[in-house]
Amino acid sequence: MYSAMPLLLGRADNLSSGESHCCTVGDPVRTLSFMDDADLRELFRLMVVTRRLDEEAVALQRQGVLPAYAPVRGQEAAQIGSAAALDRARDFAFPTYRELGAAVALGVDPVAYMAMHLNIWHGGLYDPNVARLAPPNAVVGGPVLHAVGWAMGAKLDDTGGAALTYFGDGASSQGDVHEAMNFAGVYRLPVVFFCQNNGWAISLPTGSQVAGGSVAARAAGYGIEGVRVDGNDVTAVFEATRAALEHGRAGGGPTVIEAMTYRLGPHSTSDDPSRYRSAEEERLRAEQDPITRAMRSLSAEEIADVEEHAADVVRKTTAGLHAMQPPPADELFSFVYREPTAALLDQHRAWKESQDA
Amino acid sequence: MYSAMPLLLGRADNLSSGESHCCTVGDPVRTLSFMDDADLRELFRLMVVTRRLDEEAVALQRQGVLPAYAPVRGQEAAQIGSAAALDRARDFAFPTYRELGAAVALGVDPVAYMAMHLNIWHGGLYDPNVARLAPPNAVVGGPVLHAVGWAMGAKLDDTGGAALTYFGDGASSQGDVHEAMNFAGVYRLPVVFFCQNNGWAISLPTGSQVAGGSVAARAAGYGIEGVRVDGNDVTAVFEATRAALEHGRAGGGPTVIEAMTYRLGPHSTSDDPSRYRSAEEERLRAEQDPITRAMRSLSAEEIADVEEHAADVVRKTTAGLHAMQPPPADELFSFVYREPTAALLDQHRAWKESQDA
Amino acid sequence: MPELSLQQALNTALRHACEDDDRVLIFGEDVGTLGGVFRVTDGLQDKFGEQRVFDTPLAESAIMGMSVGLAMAGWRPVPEIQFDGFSYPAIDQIVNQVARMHYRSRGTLGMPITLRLPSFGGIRAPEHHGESLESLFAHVPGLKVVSPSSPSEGYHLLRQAIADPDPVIFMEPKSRYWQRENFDPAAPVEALPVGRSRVVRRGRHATLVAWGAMVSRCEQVAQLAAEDGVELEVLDLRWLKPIDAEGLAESVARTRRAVVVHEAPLTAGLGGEVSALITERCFGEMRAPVQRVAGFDVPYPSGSLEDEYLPSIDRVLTAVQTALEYRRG
Amino acid sequence: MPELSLQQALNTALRHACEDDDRVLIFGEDVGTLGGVFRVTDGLQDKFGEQRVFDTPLAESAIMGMSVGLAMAGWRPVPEIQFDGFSYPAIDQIVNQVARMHYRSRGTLGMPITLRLPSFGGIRAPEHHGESLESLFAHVPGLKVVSPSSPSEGYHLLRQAIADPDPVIFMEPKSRYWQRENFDPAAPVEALPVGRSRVVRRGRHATLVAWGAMVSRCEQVAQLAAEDGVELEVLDLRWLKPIDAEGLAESVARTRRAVVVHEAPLTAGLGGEVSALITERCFGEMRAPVQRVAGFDVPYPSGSLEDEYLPSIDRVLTAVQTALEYRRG
Ligand SMILES: Cc1ncc(C[n+]2csc(CCOP(=O)(O)OP(=O)(O)O)c2C)c(N)n1
Ligand SMILES: Cc1ncc(C[n+]2csc(CCOP(=O)(O)OP(=O)(O)O)c2C)c(N)n1
Ligand SMILES: [Mg+2]
Ligand SMILES: [Mg+2]
Repeated sequence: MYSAMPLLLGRADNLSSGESHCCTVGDPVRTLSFMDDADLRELFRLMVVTRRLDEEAVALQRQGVLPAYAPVRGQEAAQIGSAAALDRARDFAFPTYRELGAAVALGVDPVAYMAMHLNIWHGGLYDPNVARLAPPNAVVGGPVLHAVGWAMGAKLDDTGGAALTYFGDGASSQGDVHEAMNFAGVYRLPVVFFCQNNGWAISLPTGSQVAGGSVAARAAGYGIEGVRVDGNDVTAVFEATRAALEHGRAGGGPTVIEAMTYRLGPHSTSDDPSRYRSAEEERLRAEQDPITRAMRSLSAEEIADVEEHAADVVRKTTAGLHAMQPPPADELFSFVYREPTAALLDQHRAWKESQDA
Repeated sequence: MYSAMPLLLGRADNLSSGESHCCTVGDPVRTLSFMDDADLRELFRLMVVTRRLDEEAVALQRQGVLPAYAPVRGQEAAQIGSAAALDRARDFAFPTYRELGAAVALGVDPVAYMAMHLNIWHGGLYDPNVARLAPPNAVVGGPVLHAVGWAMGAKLDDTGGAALTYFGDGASSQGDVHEAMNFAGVYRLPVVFFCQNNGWAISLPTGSQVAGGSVAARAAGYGIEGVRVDGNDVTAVFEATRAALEHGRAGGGPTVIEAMTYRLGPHSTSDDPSRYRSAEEERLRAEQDPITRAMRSLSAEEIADVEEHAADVVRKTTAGLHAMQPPPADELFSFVYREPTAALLDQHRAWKESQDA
Repeated sequence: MPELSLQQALNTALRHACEDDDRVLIFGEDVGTLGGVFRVTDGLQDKFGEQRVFDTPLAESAIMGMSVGLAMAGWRPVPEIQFDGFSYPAIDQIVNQVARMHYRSRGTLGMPITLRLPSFGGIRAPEHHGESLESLFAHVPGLKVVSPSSPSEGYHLLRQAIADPDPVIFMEPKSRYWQRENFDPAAPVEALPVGRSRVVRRGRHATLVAWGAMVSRCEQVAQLAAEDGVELEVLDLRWLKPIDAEGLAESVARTRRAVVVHEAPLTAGLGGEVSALITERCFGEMRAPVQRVAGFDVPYPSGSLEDEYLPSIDRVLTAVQTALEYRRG
Repeated sequence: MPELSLQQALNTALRHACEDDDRVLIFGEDVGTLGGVFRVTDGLQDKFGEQRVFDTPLAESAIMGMSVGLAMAGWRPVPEIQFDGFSYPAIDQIVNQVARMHYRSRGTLGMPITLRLPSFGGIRAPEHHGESLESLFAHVPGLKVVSPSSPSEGYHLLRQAIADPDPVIFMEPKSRYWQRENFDPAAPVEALPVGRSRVVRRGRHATLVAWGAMVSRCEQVAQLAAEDGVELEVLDLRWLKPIDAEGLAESVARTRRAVVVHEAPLTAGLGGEVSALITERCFGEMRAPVQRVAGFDVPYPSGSLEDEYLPSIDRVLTAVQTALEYRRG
């Protein structure tokens, strides 16, 4: 487990990669070309792992271990279903700050992922190139353009790779998202614009955010595909994403997928949703909880098995987080440039002297 | 005429306003609620004035009088037709750098307008509040958001006023334009997004600019009205704009109008279109020249009359431009703040001393 | 006399501004129902209605571009951008439009816009939530920039910013939102001109120049230094544009040494400007070059490295010592 | 030896960069068929094809955001933003993404991006076409910033910028595009490290510090001063991040006086940083405070006022005189 490593020093190639620790989490989902029962159960399993990790993260925040956390509760099907459709040999995904489920599906070590919430490192500690998952991005709308550039790069290299970018209903208001859809449309790039419409952007409901009411409906204006799916139905999400990725690979250009789901928790652990939405709304939406739905199709035995596995992952993750040391203070000066500039070396030196003094 | 004024000193309220000099240009178009033959002839007249002024500006640039100029040739119907639909008692228009025709229709003194191209003042010398025309804006996409804010202000004051914002096919790619449409849609504001699709953004043809091929088609994604009109047909443009303004006033929200036209000239006087488009294309598009089209419905006598009027406006404008003095150098320090800061006064003083030394 | 936190003082200032001038509009992401992520606009929508206090969709460029249009229509916009680092998407509207429309229009279109911007670091927040943009803003002709260092300062400076006819960037030191002070916002105060600094503590051995959250840090330093018999003057710059060059010169001409402290990265930070202004005016009197203590030239780090990044009491003390011990070579 | 204009030298550098490294991509508004509004990319699309040299739709944020993704996919993007003033819409991507992705990813995602930015004023262009953004960029950790002052400098610095593994903002002084110089781009040159300044003219009475188009203005000043027996050193800073603090100190330690000249507005301009760096290092040796000659704190004006705005020979000479005549009070 990552946290067993003595120090966080050095470049990320010394650090935890999803590859080497994923076994503790549950195998990263293999690339599925169609979905059979076994696959579906694997997705359920990952969803439950995500839910339990999410609950644990909230608990750890309350205990003061994590300074803050952005719960993913309610969006597990949307994230697992979409990430599971990626071909990890050639695709790449671009998350926001709320994509624990995608990380889990891509086999990222939860400890390396959570390091971000532990205030260890903004981008987490996983290697994005191995995980095929960019570092979490806190600028709403910002990473969407990266997916477009990445897809162009993949197309120029003719790798058959496609990009999938996560964004929220709130993010759909950002100019960058429009520019991204337009660029991807003009160049017909293999990009899946995966919008998790979870009903809220902090306190603003989608109805006051998205003129016209639908992010998927924007696609037609760019001459590209747009689909809405039930974001709480992991199979539907998976199928829509798989189709969109194939469409992109085949030269059909980008697709906007709007996965209709719900943020069951607060925006973050410092948010208080009772200020802007009713308990009644929350209760009603909880009835469509994707985990409850998934559980329904599992036997008691299967559930027990899944929960046991999830509990194991949670235990290890918690232990890992407890064991994790803050980065050595010297890292303050690392990674700014490929090689530090003279000015930075000077500042580092002065800082070190003041430490020793 | 403005240029007869001794100096460009002082605040703009001392300066030329469209109001006081418009008689030399042709009356500003009165607000038309429907269009009869006389009205149509008035629009033709303004179109011809615009064309002749435009030609003169190009000539003046060649003679070295104007440092540079952005020709409007070919877009006269789109601009006159749309601006003529505005109610100058309550509406407001937001131009780019290529809206001579709109300025003419709103009765702006051409000399005050051209002062921008004469490098006198970036925003020209007309009073925007009188002209109901914001200062020309050189940031592609930038002013579109101002129209949204202005429309919200008008709505809060319940004036019945609507905003009309000009932008190009190129500008439609900017994030600001998307954000503007979304905000206007969410708040259901009386804004007309008037896109002059003139086929080109400098060297990029619309086909490589606008994914999906139509700016009007973007409207549906925001749940708002979108129409395409023949931008070379002044009546069609007028009617579409009038309808959109009324729709906005009635609380129906914004409308996107895409006026299909063509930039018959170069992007600017320093541009060389032969590098990116064929003479054949230009010749074909010249056949749809809105001025030729307008002329067809006028008698020889009417044409002679219109041309005489236009020639008169051109003569006066040219004389005005020739007579115009550069602003006093002191103006370098003016208008930065409502009242200059101490630092600015210091800099002004030091500069003056260096002048006197 | 009520005890108010900075957050409450700002909330009160907004309330009073809305009461005094019905052209004041407050808007931004989550400022309505929620009352802002820091609750600075708490209760204002209830009091003034959804027309005067409203939520916007999530787009900072639109928030500022809309402000320009509202100002053109005669309103007095007080937009909020939720966090410092998210003003970057709005920089074009701020620099090319907000700051220039008055100039471009030769004074015919006023831009009385106050952008409220929770700023600076110190609260162990996620990426982009701890930035200091003052040197960017201070460089832009047409903008004014101010940052309060205490609840009473917050109240009065925000009222002054909103009343000002020009665009003001109001940088709220978020790590000080919960700092408390006894003062009566209703009590009349002498109106200071825009751009005036404030001597927070008198001293004679060196001047510490700071703004925002670093003011109280400098006060701590002065306290400690006093125990060693070193009397430090603490100058709260307050206005970062226009900068009070006279106030700086007056202080340093007396103390003959200066240390400027800020959170932003050193290079091209406002400390360079302050250093140059002081040196230009006091070169003859100065006993040591102006010392700068600033954030390092690195991205604002994650929480676990934050204390190392921010100017610490030790680093400021070291700089003071360097200034005091300086001997011309 | 061929005579090349700056514009031709840059064009040649791009051509050679594309030839030497097939991961180099060139894109931006009108850079393809048209060859750029300044013809800096002229002929490159014909030579390298539409995959390597291509036009983008009109959106600067997208141009930079796309660059980030291309770099993540292993390409070496060389985007152009058409004019200085239109980089504001891309500032968020530049500051929050381009400059930080390497840091955020702990060095796993390199960002070898060179943004070519026609910069500065002096050509009587429309609004937003004469801006100097160096102090904004130089403040951002993770960016490097450079501006050439001559055709040969342009060639070599652009090659160096493109070869650099980090993001570089390459500010082309557009008023110098047509300046010519005899030099052979193919001739091997000693590779200088990033951040090294260049003494353009030796002198002993004061150092003029400049970059971009102001370098030749300072050379003119030095020429004139020489006629009066005043020997001015002219230092071309070249790299505006990282800044050559050693080079500055070495020069001013000899001349004991310095004048820094730039086009950007004075307040919070890079002149403050240069002034502070020099003063911190040379206080003891200096005979006068560093003088700053800069644009005024006003928006870049329309053409008819441009000559008054830009640092003139007279204004620089006056500052030199002030420095020479300075007596400690
Ligand atoms: C550019 C930007 N503006 C503001 C914020 C502050 N902020 C963080 S999350 C959020 C709401 C995002 O809503 P949405 O896109 O729907 O995603 P969700 O939180 O629902 O997953 C806001 C306003 C930000 N991170 N980035
Ligand atoms: C934000 C911004 N980027 C780039 C430019 C440079 N530029 C000026 S006009 C233009 C093309 C605009 O095309 P379009 O919107 O179609 O308007 P048109 O020129 O055809 O009227 C460009 C790229 C600019 N003015 N503003
Ligand atoms: Mg959401
Ligand atoms: Mg066009």
